[in-house]
Amino acid sequence: MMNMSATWRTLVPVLIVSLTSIIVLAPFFINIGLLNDMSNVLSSWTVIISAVTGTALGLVYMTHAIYASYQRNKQTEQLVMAATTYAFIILHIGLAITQPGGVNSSAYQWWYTVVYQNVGATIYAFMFFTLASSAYRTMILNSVEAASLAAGGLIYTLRQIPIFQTWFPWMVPLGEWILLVPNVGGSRGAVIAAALAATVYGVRTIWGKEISLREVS
Amino acid sequence: MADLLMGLVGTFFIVATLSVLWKDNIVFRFGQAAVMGAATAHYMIMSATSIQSMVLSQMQIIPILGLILGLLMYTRLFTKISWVSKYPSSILVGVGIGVMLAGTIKGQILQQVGMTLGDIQTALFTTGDAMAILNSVIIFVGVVTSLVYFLFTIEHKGTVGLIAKVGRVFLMISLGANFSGELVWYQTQMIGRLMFIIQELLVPLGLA
Amino acid sequence: MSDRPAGKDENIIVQLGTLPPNKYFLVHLAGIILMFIPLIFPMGLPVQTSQPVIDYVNTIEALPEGSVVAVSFGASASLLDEQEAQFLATWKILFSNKLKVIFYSTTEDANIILERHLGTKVKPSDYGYTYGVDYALLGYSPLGEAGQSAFVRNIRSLYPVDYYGTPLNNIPLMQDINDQSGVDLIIFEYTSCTDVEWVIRQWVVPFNKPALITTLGCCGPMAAPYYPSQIKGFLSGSGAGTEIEVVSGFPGPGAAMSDSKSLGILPWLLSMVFANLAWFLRRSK
Amino acid sequence: MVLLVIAGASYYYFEKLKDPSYQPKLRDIPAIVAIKEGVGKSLEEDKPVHYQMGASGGQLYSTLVSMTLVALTFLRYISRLCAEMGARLIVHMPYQAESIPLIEGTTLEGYREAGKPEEFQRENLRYYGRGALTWTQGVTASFAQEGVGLNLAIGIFYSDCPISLEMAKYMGGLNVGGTGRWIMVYAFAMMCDYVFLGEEIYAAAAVVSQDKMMLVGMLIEEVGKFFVFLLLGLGLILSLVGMDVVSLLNM
Repeated sequence: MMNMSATWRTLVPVLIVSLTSIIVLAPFFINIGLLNDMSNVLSSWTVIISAVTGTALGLVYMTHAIYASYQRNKQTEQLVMAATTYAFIILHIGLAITQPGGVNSSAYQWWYTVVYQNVGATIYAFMFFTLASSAYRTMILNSVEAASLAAGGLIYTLRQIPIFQTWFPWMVPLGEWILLVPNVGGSRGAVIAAALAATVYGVRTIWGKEISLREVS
Repeated sequence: MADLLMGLVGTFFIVATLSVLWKDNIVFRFGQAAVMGAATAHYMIMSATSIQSMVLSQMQIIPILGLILGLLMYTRLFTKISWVSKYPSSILVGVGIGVMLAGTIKGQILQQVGMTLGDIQTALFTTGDAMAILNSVIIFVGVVTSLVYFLFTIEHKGTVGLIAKVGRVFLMISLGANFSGELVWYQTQMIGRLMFIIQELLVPLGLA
Repeated sequence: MSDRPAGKDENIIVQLGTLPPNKYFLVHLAGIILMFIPLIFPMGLPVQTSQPVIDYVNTIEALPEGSVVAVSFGASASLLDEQEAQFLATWKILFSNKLKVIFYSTTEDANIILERHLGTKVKPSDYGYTYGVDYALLGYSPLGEAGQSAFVRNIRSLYPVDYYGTPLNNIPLMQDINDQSGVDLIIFEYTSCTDVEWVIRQWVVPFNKPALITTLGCCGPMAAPYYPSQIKGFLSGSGAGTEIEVVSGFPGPGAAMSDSKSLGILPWLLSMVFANLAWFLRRSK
Repeated sequence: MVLLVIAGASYYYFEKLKDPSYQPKLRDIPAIVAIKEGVGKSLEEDKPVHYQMGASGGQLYSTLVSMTLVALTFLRYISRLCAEMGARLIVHMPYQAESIPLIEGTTLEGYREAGKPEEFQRENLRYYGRGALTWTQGVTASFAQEGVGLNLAIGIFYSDCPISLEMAKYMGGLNVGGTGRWIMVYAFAMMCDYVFLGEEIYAAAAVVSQDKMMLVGMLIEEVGKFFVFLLLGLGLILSLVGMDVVSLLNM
């Protein structure tokens, strides 16, 4: 009984991974109709599975965290914040269900633009400041590495800023050179190395020897 | 009126988000709570729409099997049967590995090598000018030295250490270029938000 | 090194070069103010154009009238500011060169943006275009790279119907187009930098299809290695957005940003100078 | 061809592994030691350890799946370490809900390895809804309200990561991290106290897993790298004599 359950718990999932990946990989090398179809079915399942989990699983974990945080720290503020979150969930879902056109209705789009899209854009704007302050800390010419980082960073920044293109026209070809020559050299090496690592991961997983998945209980 | 409301609410969220740059405060926390709700809801709606269009509207056997596999994911929440969730997860990972292997080797290894050599060839036989040849050689050196930096079985000492150091310089220049690409992009986003405030709030109020 | 905050006895340059985070906030504030001013009072500084952008425009303009262009649209709503100028100008060039365009989306947001912008900012009808005959919207596919792979091999397996639910066989434009062979150029628009490999792996490598890409500024370095051999031209970031407006002669939202960018970066640059000076001053002591 | 070389090398090393005395060795990676230091620091300051695999780090069926697996290996390591040393671990989960079961399973597995499965609490797995925007805000808020001792960030990172890294720094945390997406490595290089540059995360994952199979994986990869050197060298010679190497490689 014990052995049986161990088989179902550990061996079968490993087999599923190997089999699925071979089915998906095969059509890239040989052209067999059945394999192509199976590969398409598997691809469509991935989308359905992620959609099914997306409908509620995240909400469960979020609720857990919110509830536990309130239990630890019973303040009105915590309660207000939790209520805000759920109010916005209900508002959006409510609009999507009740308004004609669902997510394409003007009411939903209004909220989508003003909250989701707007804050999303602001988050990226925020990053300007985090990058600026981290560069202020690290782009100090105190070593060869930091100097090359600063050189790559500052020259290409200046190349992109219109006023410097006018003031220092040579900055444009220099910036392009940084981008197209040393940058390409370095990033190609890094890309090849990472691709090799990824390939090894893939081969090992198909082989059924990947440990990061196997013992997950 | 509706326009002005959009400007007001929108500006509020912009300020709330950026205010954490100053320090953690209640306006930021309120904004965060609201956005978390909005984003979760949006994801749920989008997922439900996909299920509707891919499964429920057709009611064919294969999509329904997918739906069942998806529901198996929820067994994770129950300790006794949580292992069942490994089945659908395994399918996802398997598809990922297959797709990855198919693309990675050719596109990211062989072609990158090919392009590096191709640059030299073009420079030597087609373009023929000294600058192009020099550039292609620099790229070649960059690729080789940065790959040496990523060798893990050889300690970085002596000649290997020196080569790895050169590789690191190439890597750092590349990182710097990536940094500045992003910096200027984010600045554009900031300008975009300022334009939003001007167009949606200040213009309706007659201030700009 | 410069992490260490300045002592009271150190000079003003060291003080300015080692501001703690809570004071560095003032540099950010100065940046915001300087970005704001030119948006209200534009200065009209000149713009230089670069080769990838010129090649991008030339590739489209070299196509004979009536050629079919597939636009894989992957814009993201939160990143519109970076991309809007690029794709609006691209559409204007496509439409004014009388090319047939097939739009399909790779992100959820993209469909909404596509429909909104085609309805308001660049109207195909202004160029004498008719839906179904001169252009078509196929909708969103969540499959990512697998979706591109399906598109090049069999469009109908991915999109049996278009965005509005009309079967593809009933759309005049799509009658003879069933896979990549019916497409003369692919314009690939994306926001996640490594996605450049999608178009390389699915369109360029197997079919040697001419490809153009438009992406974010940060993705430029990742796309550069493929230019000019595999990608004929590329636009990266709003800077390229401003440039394409200049090259093509269609004005748009890119120009307004250019001045604001120039001024807004100055406080940061100045602070970088001080940070380095402070380091050298301390070391020389 | 590359696949064949790698598969061949895999076979060779997998056979070699059957000899129990065989011990593969890699060069030192300083950032690994820093993880332990960071957990110690968190304990001293009585602040939680944060683990993040990226706002979009739960990709299971994309080409980046290998990085998700690396992130899971680290998650297991850090949860074992935290359980052993008694630190509180907060995991900021990516928005891909389909990865949640694997993440919870892996975390629990780490606690089990330390012999303390009862200390695992589901509330410490945080979920923030779709998209990078709410994730970064959620992580920032968590840093601000609960404090940061160690912030370990390994996985698939997109343009959103500078905020979570810089904010951890801002709140006094120790940043250790890395990603395989080269385009974002700059943020880690600039903002982390200890960084895994690009592919180093794969090597580091092999080291922290303390599993011979993983270490051997790195050796296999080294064979791959020498093969690439060989290709580059041979290709250079052949291209100098005018052969069309590019289309040869594209075959």
